[in-house]
Formats: sequence, structure tokens, C-alpha cells
Amino acid sequence: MVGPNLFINYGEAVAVILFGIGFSNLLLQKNLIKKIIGLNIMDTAIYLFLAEKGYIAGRVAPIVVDGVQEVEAYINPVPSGLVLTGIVVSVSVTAIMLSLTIRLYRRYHTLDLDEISMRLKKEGL
Amino acid sequence: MNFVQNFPFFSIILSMFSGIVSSVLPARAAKWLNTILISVVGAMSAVLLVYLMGTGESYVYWMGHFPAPWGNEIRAGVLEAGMALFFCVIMLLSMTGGRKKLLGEVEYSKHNLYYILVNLLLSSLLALVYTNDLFTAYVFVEINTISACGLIMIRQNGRTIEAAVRYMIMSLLGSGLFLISLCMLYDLTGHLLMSNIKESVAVLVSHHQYSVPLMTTIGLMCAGLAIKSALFPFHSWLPDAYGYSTVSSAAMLSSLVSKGYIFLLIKIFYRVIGFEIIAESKVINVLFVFGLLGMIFGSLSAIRENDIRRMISFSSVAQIGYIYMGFGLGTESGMTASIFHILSHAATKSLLFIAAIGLTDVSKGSRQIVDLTGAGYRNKIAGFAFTVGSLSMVGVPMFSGFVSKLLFAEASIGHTYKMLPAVIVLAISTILNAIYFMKTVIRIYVPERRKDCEVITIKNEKEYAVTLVCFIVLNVMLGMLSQPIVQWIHTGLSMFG
Amino acid sequence: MNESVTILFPIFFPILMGVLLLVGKEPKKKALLSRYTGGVLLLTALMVLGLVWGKEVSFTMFFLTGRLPVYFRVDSIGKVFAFVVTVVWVLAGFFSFEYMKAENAPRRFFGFYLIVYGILIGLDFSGNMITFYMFYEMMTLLSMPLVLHERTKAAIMAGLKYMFYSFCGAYMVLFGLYFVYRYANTLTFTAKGVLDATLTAGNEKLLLVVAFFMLLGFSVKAGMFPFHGWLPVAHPEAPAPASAVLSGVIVKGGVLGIIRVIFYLFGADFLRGTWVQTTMLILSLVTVFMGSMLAYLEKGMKKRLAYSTVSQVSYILFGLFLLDPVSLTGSLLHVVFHAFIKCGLFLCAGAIIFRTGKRRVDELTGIGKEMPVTIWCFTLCSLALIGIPPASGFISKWYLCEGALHTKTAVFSWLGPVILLISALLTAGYLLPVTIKGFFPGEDYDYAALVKKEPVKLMLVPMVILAALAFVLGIVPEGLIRQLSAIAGQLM
Amino acid sequence: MKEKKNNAFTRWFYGEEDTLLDKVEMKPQKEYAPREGEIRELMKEREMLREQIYDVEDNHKLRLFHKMYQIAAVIFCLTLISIMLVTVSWLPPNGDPDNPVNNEVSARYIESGLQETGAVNIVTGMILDYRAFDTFGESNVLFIATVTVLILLRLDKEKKALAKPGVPVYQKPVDELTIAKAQADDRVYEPKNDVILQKVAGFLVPIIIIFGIYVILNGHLSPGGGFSGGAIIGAGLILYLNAFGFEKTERFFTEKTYKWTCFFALTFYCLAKSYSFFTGANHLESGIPLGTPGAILSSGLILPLNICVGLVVACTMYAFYVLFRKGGF
Repeated sequence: MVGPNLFINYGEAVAVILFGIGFSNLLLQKNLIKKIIGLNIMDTAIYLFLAEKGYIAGRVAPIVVDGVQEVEAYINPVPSGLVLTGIVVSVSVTAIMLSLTIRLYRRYHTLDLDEISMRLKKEGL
Repeated sequence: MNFVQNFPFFSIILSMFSGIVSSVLPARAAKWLNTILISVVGAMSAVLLVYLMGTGESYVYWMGHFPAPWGNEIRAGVLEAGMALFFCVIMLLSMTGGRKKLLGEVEYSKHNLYYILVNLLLSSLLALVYTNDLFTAYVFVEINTISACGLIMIRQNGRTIEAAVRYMIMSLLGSGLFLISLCMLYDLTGHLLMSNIKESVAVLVSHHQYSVPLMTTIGLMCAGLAIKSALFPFHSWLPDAYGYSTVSSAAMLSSLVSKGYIFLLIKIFYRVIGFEIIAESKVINVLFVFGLLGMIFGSLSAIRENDIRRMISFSSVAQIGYIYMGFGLGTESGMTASIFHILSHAATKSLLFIAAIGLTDVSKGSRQIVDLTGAGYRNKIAGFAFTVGSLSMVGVPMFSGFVSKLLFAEASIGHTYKMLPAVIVLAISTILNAIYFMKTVIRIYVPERRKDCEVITIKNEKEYAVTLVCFIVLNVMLGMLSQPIVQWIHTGLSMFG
Repeated sequence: MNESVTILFPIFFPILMGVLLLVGKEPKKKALLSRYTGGVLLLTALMVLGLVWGKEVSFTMFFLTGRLPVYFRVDSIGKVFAFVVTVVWVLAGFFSFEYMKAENAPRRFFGFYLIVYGILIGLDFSGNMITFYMFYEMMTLLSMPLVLHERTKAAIMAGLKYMFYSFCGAYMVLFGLYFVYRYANTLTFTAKGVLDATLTAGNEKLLLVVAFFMLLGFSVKAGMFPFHGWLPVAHPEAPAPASAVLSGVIVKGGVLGIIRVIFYLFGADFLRGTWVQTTMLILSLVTVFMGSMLAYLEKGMKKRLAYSTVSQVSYILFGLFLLDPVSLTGSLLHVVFHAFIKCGLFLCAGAIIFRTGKRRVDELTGIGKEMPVTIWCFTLCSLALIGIPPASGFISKWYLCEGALHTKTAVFSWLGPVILLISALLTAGYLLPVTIKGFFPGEDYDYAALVKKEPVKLMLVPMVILAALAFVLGIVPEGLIRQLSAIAGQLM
Repeated sequence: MKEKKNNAFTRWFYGEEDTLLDKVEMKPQKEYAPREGEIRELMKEREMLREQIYDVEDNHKLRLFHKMYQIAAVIFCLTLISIMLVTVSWLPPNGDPDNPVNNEVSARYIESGLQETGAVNIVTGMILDYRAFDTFGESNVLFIATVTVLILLRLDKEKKALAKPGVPVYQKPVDELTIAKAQADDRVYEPKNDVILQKVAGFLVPIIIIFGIYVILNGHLSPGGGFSGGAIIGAGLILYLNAFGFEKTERFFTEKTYKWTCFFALTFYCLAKSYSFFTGANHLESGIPLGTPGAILSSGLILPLNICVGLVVACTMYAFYVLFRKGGF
């Protein structure tokens, strides 16, 4: 059932625990701000996961210093690139979620999504 | 290298570029740019399709100076080209059909922003269709999501914004799952390009390495895309999003956005993991079950609905269920049926949305089915179009829906132990469809002379009428000339493998 | 079997013409409309007769999916039905020219009338089950406008009921179809069934269920108990010519479907002696009795005729489900006769309504004095329907009883004839009063106020022809019997 | 006999008087008579609130549902986490050089990245040259995000917002927030000539911006690049705005500035990249010199692309802030 590498991969383990927490928050919280926080926890967990994946014991960041170009010298650059892209995406998405929240709050003066839908029903819009 | 082979790249980059340009253009110019762009991309896809039919083999296209495992790639086959063409046609028709409502419902100063969204949506759809690289797929999935969110809430009232929030939440969950499963897959295979991943996955499976994480990864990926394409338990956002956004948005959302994700899922099945491995994994059984549930519950909630547009949206839930049911069969024919249903549902559902708008407009804007009494006489073309769409949904011969149901049944009959549930649920959901669509059709043809509603004739709504006629023709074509399309799907799938 | 495109003309020519009529604009004078329709009807009729007398041809139009073609074939059974359809359709059409002058929107009526004609021909000539199903569905949809022509609340409710019953039946058929397709690998109609013995081995039970559902589905259209509910509601709502063709021909679409399923897909031997046959026989007999009983109790003229359709069509079904050549001959004979008779009866009722506006039976006292020719036609048709020799109905019922008597089915060999007899008496009970009261109104009828209300020639002629057919075919039936028994021989 | 001490204690001791009795005055308690009106007000308010939040008739059902909801949430979370933990436990071990991840792909990036892209920073080389298509898509994500935020939060002047003649009346967003009202709200945030803040900002902002520019320009030589540098510059602009208020920033940064900067940056990005994609795909030689690795002016297109990205990101950050604060520049 449980594989051999659980404790070697403790970094990944932490990452997926964070991911689960963020996922559940985003899915199940009622408060919009908490949902957004959950979203950011989730994304950050993914970056942690990627960083752990890129790491190789005893090697340095992939920036060529004084012309050393052996594979043994540097860690894997791909995950770092993926993290960069992921960060930008999550920034944009957070901005959108926040602006949606602002609009809803301006109108309904609440952050509780259920309450908002209740009021919508009452409005019968 | 043949010049035609550049067309996929051209169409993606053109739609992105016109999106960027639209940001500084006034609304009129943006509108024209958008129309021209869609037609040009459609034309290019058509040419590409013809070319590929000629050569009969797919090809990969470097995005940059570097070969396969190092640089990005896009890949074009018959299926991709055809899909791109189809998406362009649907998008063009949806835009023209909803333009009048758009002017009414969206503040004029934000129209060019709307066209930016549409252009980037097109680009993301094309990229999802053509890409050969999972991470590119992820980036463009995000673009697709954001532009879809923009399309939902461009008409700004509380409903749409709430719907947009719900949509964003669901699809962010989906992309989160997709991204982490992507990372795990990268960790297992060390590649991001689909073809290389497929090779290494085949090696892993043959050596029985990493079988547990491989399966969970596949499962998470399917779950993510299923959530994003509103498979049954995750459809809570759908009715509001489709039901209250402006009509061309609704048409595009229902017929293009979710279809983009589904097509990506098909690509993942064939090009990333390998169809045999998928077919014998447990994942598709889950998809099968949820598809069946969606077929039933979507139709049930559509029956309970009194608001015509929400009703149509709920029927979308059922149709998505059909598609996943086809996946769940795990056979070539099931896949074919699902792809055909993607086409037929896209054609029919956008037709229904646009026709419904025409009907509500002549009923003092009320969307309650009761108030639509006699709307079929006040707006003849819309009434007729709605009837055609409903018949196609119900699966009456001569229309596209019938053929897809036929294909589904053919596929499921081939199966040993999924045959009975599939066929029975098909029967039940067909009859449920018949109930709510026919109810509506009869309602709009119940004669009632309402003096207070204006009457729309074809004269004063040329664009609208032309759109609907095109849609009807498209539907009947899919229904009658289904064989070449099925052949095309077969060749496309064989090119995938 | 030689390919020939000619088969498409009688199917698509009237459909095209009807569509043109619908989309075209209102003609200046009504006469133009009726001339146009009449011309199209006659032309199509000529084509159909040409095909019917010609030899068997077939044509593959295009493929729906990989292996399922839309495929037409003129075979013996199709010829019979096409012939009946043509005769009834043309006569009722000519009747309607006069009748529709009173109704509103005649253009719409004639347009759909033509379209449905083409579709019925397609239904009769369709060569495999998918094609048959497609035309069957289209028949349901496009005969809807005929049913709810008057657009009253009642008419629309009737239309809804009609549509839902038919759709449910059709879907039962459709999903049975898939199973048949799996176990036969083809859906092309071939006498004695298409089932592949190697595939069906071990799945007989499943296939029996499937067959049961398909038969049930088609019997919805044929108005068999427990699915007869729509028929007495829908038929009277339509204008008289429409209800004439609905009762006379469109109901026969279901019968044709059942024939195709039993003898062309499953094969008689597959079903003989199974629970399916038993259930179906019981249901059809129940319908025969119940239909005539309800007709007896019914007061409205057209509704009474509709109920009688319910019972008469179940005669046919009974004959089919006996799975016996003689009774099959009887059923086919009854298909032909009942089409003519019932069409004639409805036209008479329509003429009465058209001239006097009387819709209820008890208003018809002395009607015979007012419009004698009409009532004579009515009488002849009634006699034929009751089955009094030498009228035609007698022969078909004779064959049915004979078939029933020498089948091995335990109870039905004697129960069937008994019930048929009772129902014949009931038929007499609900048809003859019209004649009797019509001709012998009694003392208190004042002849002073009598005015001749005989309808014009254009309405009279079709009725007379139909009545004559109903009677003459009873006197000289040999040729027809030979043909039909030959067909029955092929199928067993 | 000695006369008694007349203090409180002795008097109390001899039982002459109870000292407390006359000190403590016991007021009769005024019995509490609430005013009907207030109570009814309160009741009504609470009713309305409850009615708004829950539908009252199945309130207890709702409460039960909430309990279930929380339990289900916890269970769901735990199951998800456990599934993924199992997955992780089977993944290849962390930090091991012969994982499948460390294959020919990363090898080539490291070994010949310098020669092929001219970038010392291999990650920059990778995202802007090897996998440039992803990065272009990513900047488009940023772009479309700003478009969405604009749609949501930008307040337009009425004459712009209203459609031209011949168009049906446009339905206002229901929470109509006019520009005047927005500025009224915005006064709350406007700095009250806070000397300390302004001095510090005046000292810091140039440094921040210069540092941002440095990060951008050295994207291909050292950690950093367009995105990080742009974010830094954006932060500097926001600080300046907070310190000196709108009328000062509007002198050099309006919506027009934003629009055209973004437009030109993205256009250049798009054209440059399509050029290199096209040449690459058709196996043509893109005549862009890579320069000497390590120099500022090296590594072909990467430096200009970094600048474009930096501009876009800086503008976007600033635009986000401004739009959130009051809908418009």
C-alpha cells in the first residue's frame, strides 16, 4: 500500500498535504476571501512540489558560473521554469477572483457565497 | 516544408495578436477584426484539412529552433484541423447570432474588451486542439478558463457575477488537479511533450514500474478535466453561467469551452497515456458511471425547470454525460460516438440558445416557459429553429442528435457488461429529453394573440435569421451526411495513435 | 434485385411539392390550390402504381453510420400497403378539396397532406429497419399538423397525447433495434427473419424480451390495448379527410411495422409458441372486444368510428400474432378492406358534418332523407365492416377465423372466433342504428321541413368509389386472395 | 460607672444600634418594563436577517446540513491528502541524480544551453527560448487577466458607456458606482500630505525602480528577469501613488500610458516570437546574433523580450492596484 519513499520525499509529502488543505478550502469554504486564500495555498503547494522535484542533492542553481557546464554541476532547470509560469498564472487568477469578490461585496455587503445566492433568489433577478 | 503546414501556427498566433491589437481599437473596428479573424482562421483550417486529407498523415511543427524533447511543438492531424474548422464555424455563427443582444446588454465602452476575450478564447481553443505539449496545454487551459469567466460576467448583474465566481472556483479546482497531476507525470517520465511521455509511459507499464502513481496521476488528470467540463456532480455552476450570460457567450460556453477541455482529454487518452492503458484502467469505469448519472439527473432537473434558458443549460449537463459515457465504454467506437456527439451537441445547443433568445424577446423578455405561449408565431424563424433543435436533441431522424444516439447505441451494444446499463439509460434519458423539449415546443406553438408583444419578422432581423438558417443547415447536414464525418473521425483517431 | 433510382421519385416528389406549397405564398384563388394538390397526388399515384405493377427494385441512398444504409426496396408486402395508401390518399384528397373550403388555412393542410403521403410511400418501400424507423418517426411528426389543424385547446392536447404515445412506442422499437442489430449484423428485411443462429445461441430469452418491446412499440401506433388511449382522442379532432386517412392508413403504419418485425426480422418460427405470442394474442383480443364495446357506448359519430378502428385494427393484429399463413392472409385482406371501409365511413361522417354540422349520432334522425347517397355509402361500408356476406369484411374475417381454428394455440383456436363474432355483433350494434334511424325516422318526423342536403359531386364520388370497392372486392376477391396468400406463403 | 464610648463599634457591640441599618439604604427595585416597540423592532430585524440568510421553514434541516457539511469537508480533505500521500510514497526518491526527471532534456539545457541561447541563466534561456511558446501564453494570461479586471472594475463616463444611437437601451450594472462617488470614497485613502511617508517614498521609489530595471536587464545573466523586475517596478509605482496621491501620478501614468505600453510591449513580443518560431519551424537561419555570453547585450532576443515582459508586468501590477482602489486611473 504505502510505498518505500514516503519519508525520503518528505518535501513532496508536505506539498501534497498543503495541496489537500488548499483544495478543500477552495472547494468547501463559504467565505470568498478564505476561498481565495485556499487557492493560493494550493498553488504554492504545487510550486513547493515542483521545487522539490527539481532538487538534486549537492548541486547548485542552474546559472553558469565560470564556464562549468557539466550536468553534475547543476540541478534540473525545467521545474524552475514551470514554477515561474505557474506563479504568473496564479497571480492573474487571484486578481480576477479578488475583483469578482469586490463587485459582489459592493452589492451585497457580505462575503458568504450561500448568503449571496439566497439574496439573488430573493431578488428573483 | 510545405507552406500549408504553417497554418496551425498562423491561426494561433494571429488570434492572439488580434486579441492584443483589439485592446487599442474602438469597438466597431474590434468587431470587424474579430469577424475577419474567425473567418480567416476557419478558411486556413479548411485548407489544412483538405491538405491533410490529401497527404493522409499528421505532422509535428517546431515552435522554435529546437527539436522534439527540448522545444515546444504543435501537431496537426485530420481530426485537429476539422475540429478547428468546426469551432470557427460555431463561433462565427454564435457571434453573429447574439450581436444585437450584446449591444443591448453590455455597456458600449467595454465591447472591444469583449472582442479581446473572444479572440483569446479562439486562440486558446486552437492551442488546445493543436498542441503537442502538456504544459502548453495547461497554460492555454488557464487562458480558456479566464476568457470564459470574462464571457460569463461581461453582462454585469448579480447573477452573472455570482455565476462567474462559482465557475472560477470549480475550474480553478480543475486546473489545480490538472497541474499537480501534470507535475507527477513529469516526475515519472521526465518529459512534457505528449509523444515522449507516451513512449516512457509505455516503457514504465511494460516494466510494471510506478504503477500506483501512474494510475492515480491518470485519475487526477481525468478528474481535473471532468470538473472543468462540468461532468455531473460538478455542474452546480453551469445553469447560472449559461442561463444568465449574454446569449453569444452562452452559446460559445456551452458549445466550445467545455468541448475544448473534452478534446484535450481525448488527446491525453490517445497521445499521452495510450488508449490501451486507459481502456484497461479503472478510471474509465468511473467516468462511465458519472456519465450515466449525468444523463439521468441533468434531464430530470431540466424537466423541473421553468426558465427556458436554464432548461437548455441543464440539458447540456445531460449531453456532457453522454460524451463521458462514450469515453467510459473504452472502445474505439465509443470514442467515435463521443466525438460525433461533441459536434452535434455543439451545433444543436448553440442553435437552441440563440433561438430561445429570439423567443423570449417577443415575449416581453420573460424567460418563463409559460409566458412563451405562442411565441412561435410572433417570431417564426426562431420558433422553427427551436423546433429543429429540440427534435435533434430528442433524437428524431434526419437531425444530428439521432445519428449520435445511434452511434452510442452501436458502440455500447458491442460491449459485454456495459451494454445493458448504457442502452437502458440512453432510452430513459431520450424519453426525458422528449418530455421537456416537446413540452416547450408545443407551448411555443399554442396559439395566443398577445397584443402587447412586438412581432419579429425575418425582414427586420436579417443577421439573426441568416444565423439560424445556417445552424439549421448545419444540423441537418450532420444528420444526413453523417457517414463521411464518421469516416473522418476514424481516420483522425488512427492518426492519433 | 436491380438498383433503380426511380423508387425515390414517388417518395420525394410529393414531399418536395408539399414543402414548396408551405414555403410559397398564398395563391390568389382557392381553386389553384386544389388543382395543384390534385395534380401532385395523381402524378405520385401514377408513379406508385408503376412501381407496384413493376418488378422488385431496390436503391441504397446513403449510409447513416459506417454500416447502416438508408435503403429502399419495393417488395411484395410493401406493394400491397403502397397500393392501399395510394387509393385512400387520392380519394380522401379529392374529398378534402371541397371539405377544406370550410376550414381555415387550407394551404397548410394540403402541404402537410402531400408531405405525409410521400413519407408513407417511403415507409412502405423502406428496405431496412433503420430506414423504416426514420420514416416512421417522420410520419408521427408530420401528421401532427393534420391532427392539431384546428389549433383549439382540445386539438393541441390531442396532438400532445398523440406525440407522446408515438414517441414512447418509437423508442421502444429503436432500442429493440440495436439488440437485433447486434444479434443479426444486418437490419435489411428478409423473409423468415435475419437472426444469426450462432450469435443468438443462449440469448433467446433476452431476444424474446426485445421482440416483445418492439411489438409493443409498434402496437402503440396500431392503437392496441393498453396503448389505445391516444387514438379516440386524436382522430376525431382532425378534420374529416385527415381523420379518414389517419384511421384508414396511418394506423396501418404500425401494422406494417409489426409485420416487418415478426416476419422480416425475427421470423415466425422464433416467436411461435412463446409467451410473447400468448401475451400479444390476449392483448389483441381484449382490444377487439373492448374497442367495439366502447364504440357501442360512444355517442359522438367520429369518436365512435375511431373506437371501431381500435377494434378492427386489432382483428388484423390478432391474425398476425396467430403466426399462421391462413390468418395472415386474412389480416392482409383486412388491412386492405378496413382501409377502404373506414376511410369511406369517415368521409361520410365528414360529409354529414360538412353539410349539417351534426356530430352526434342521436342527431342523425332522418338524415337518410336529407342526403340519401351519403347514407347509402355509409350503409354499404357498415355492412362490409360488420362482415355480412357478400360484403368484403366477411371474407377477411372468415380467413381470420379459419386460421384461428386450425392453429395449435390451445385456447385461442376457439376463443378467437367467439370474440370476433361478438365484436361483429357489437359492430352491427353501433353502425346500423345510423342507417335505420336515418332512413326510418319514425312518425314524428315532419317531411315538410325536408331539404335535400346532398353534397357536391367532388365529395360524393370518393365516397361512392370507396363503398363500391368495399363491396365489389367482397364479390370478386379471388385475384386479391391469390396475391396475398402467395405473400403469406413466402413469409411462413 | 464609666460612661460608654460612643463609637460605632461599642454601640454595635452593646446592641444599641446596628450601624449598617441606617447606612445601607435599600431602594425598592424598579421593576423592569420594556417598551413594546423596541422589542418588536428587534424581533423584526432578527427575523429579516434569518429570513435573508436561511429559509426559515427548514432551518433546522439547514443547520444539520451545515454540520454534515463540515464533517464531510474534513473527511474529503483527509481522503484527498491520503491518496496523494500514497502516490507520493511511490514517486522516485527526492534528490536522486538518476531519477527519470534528470534525462537528456535537462542535460542538453545545461550543457549546450549557453551556446544555443547565449543566456548564462539557464532557466531564463529555457523559458524564453527553448519553451518560449509557454511563456508567451503566460504573458497572455496576464494580459487577459487585466482585461477581465478592467471589465469588472473600470467605471466609464456615462457618455462613453451609453451606446450610440440605433442601439437598444443598455442595462446598467445594478451596483452602479459613479466616478464621482468613487473619488469621494477614494478621499479616505488619499494621503494627508504625510511628510514622513513622502520623504521616505521620495528616497525609496527611485532606488526601487532602478533596482527593478537592473533585475530586468540582468535577467539572462543572474536570477530574475522580466516578471520579477516588473513586479518590483510596479511596487515602486504603487508606493509612489500611496505617498503622493493621484494627481501627481496622473502626470506621467494614465490609462492611455498603460494601454499603449502594454500594446507595444506585447506586440513586439508577439512579432519577435513569431519570427523566431517561423524561422525555426521552417529550418531557416534567424539572423539574430547571440553576442558574447555574460555581456549585457547578449543572448539574442532574450533581453528585449525581458524588457517587454517587465513593462507589461509593471503596468499590470499598477493597474490592478488602481482598479481595485477606485475603478479607473
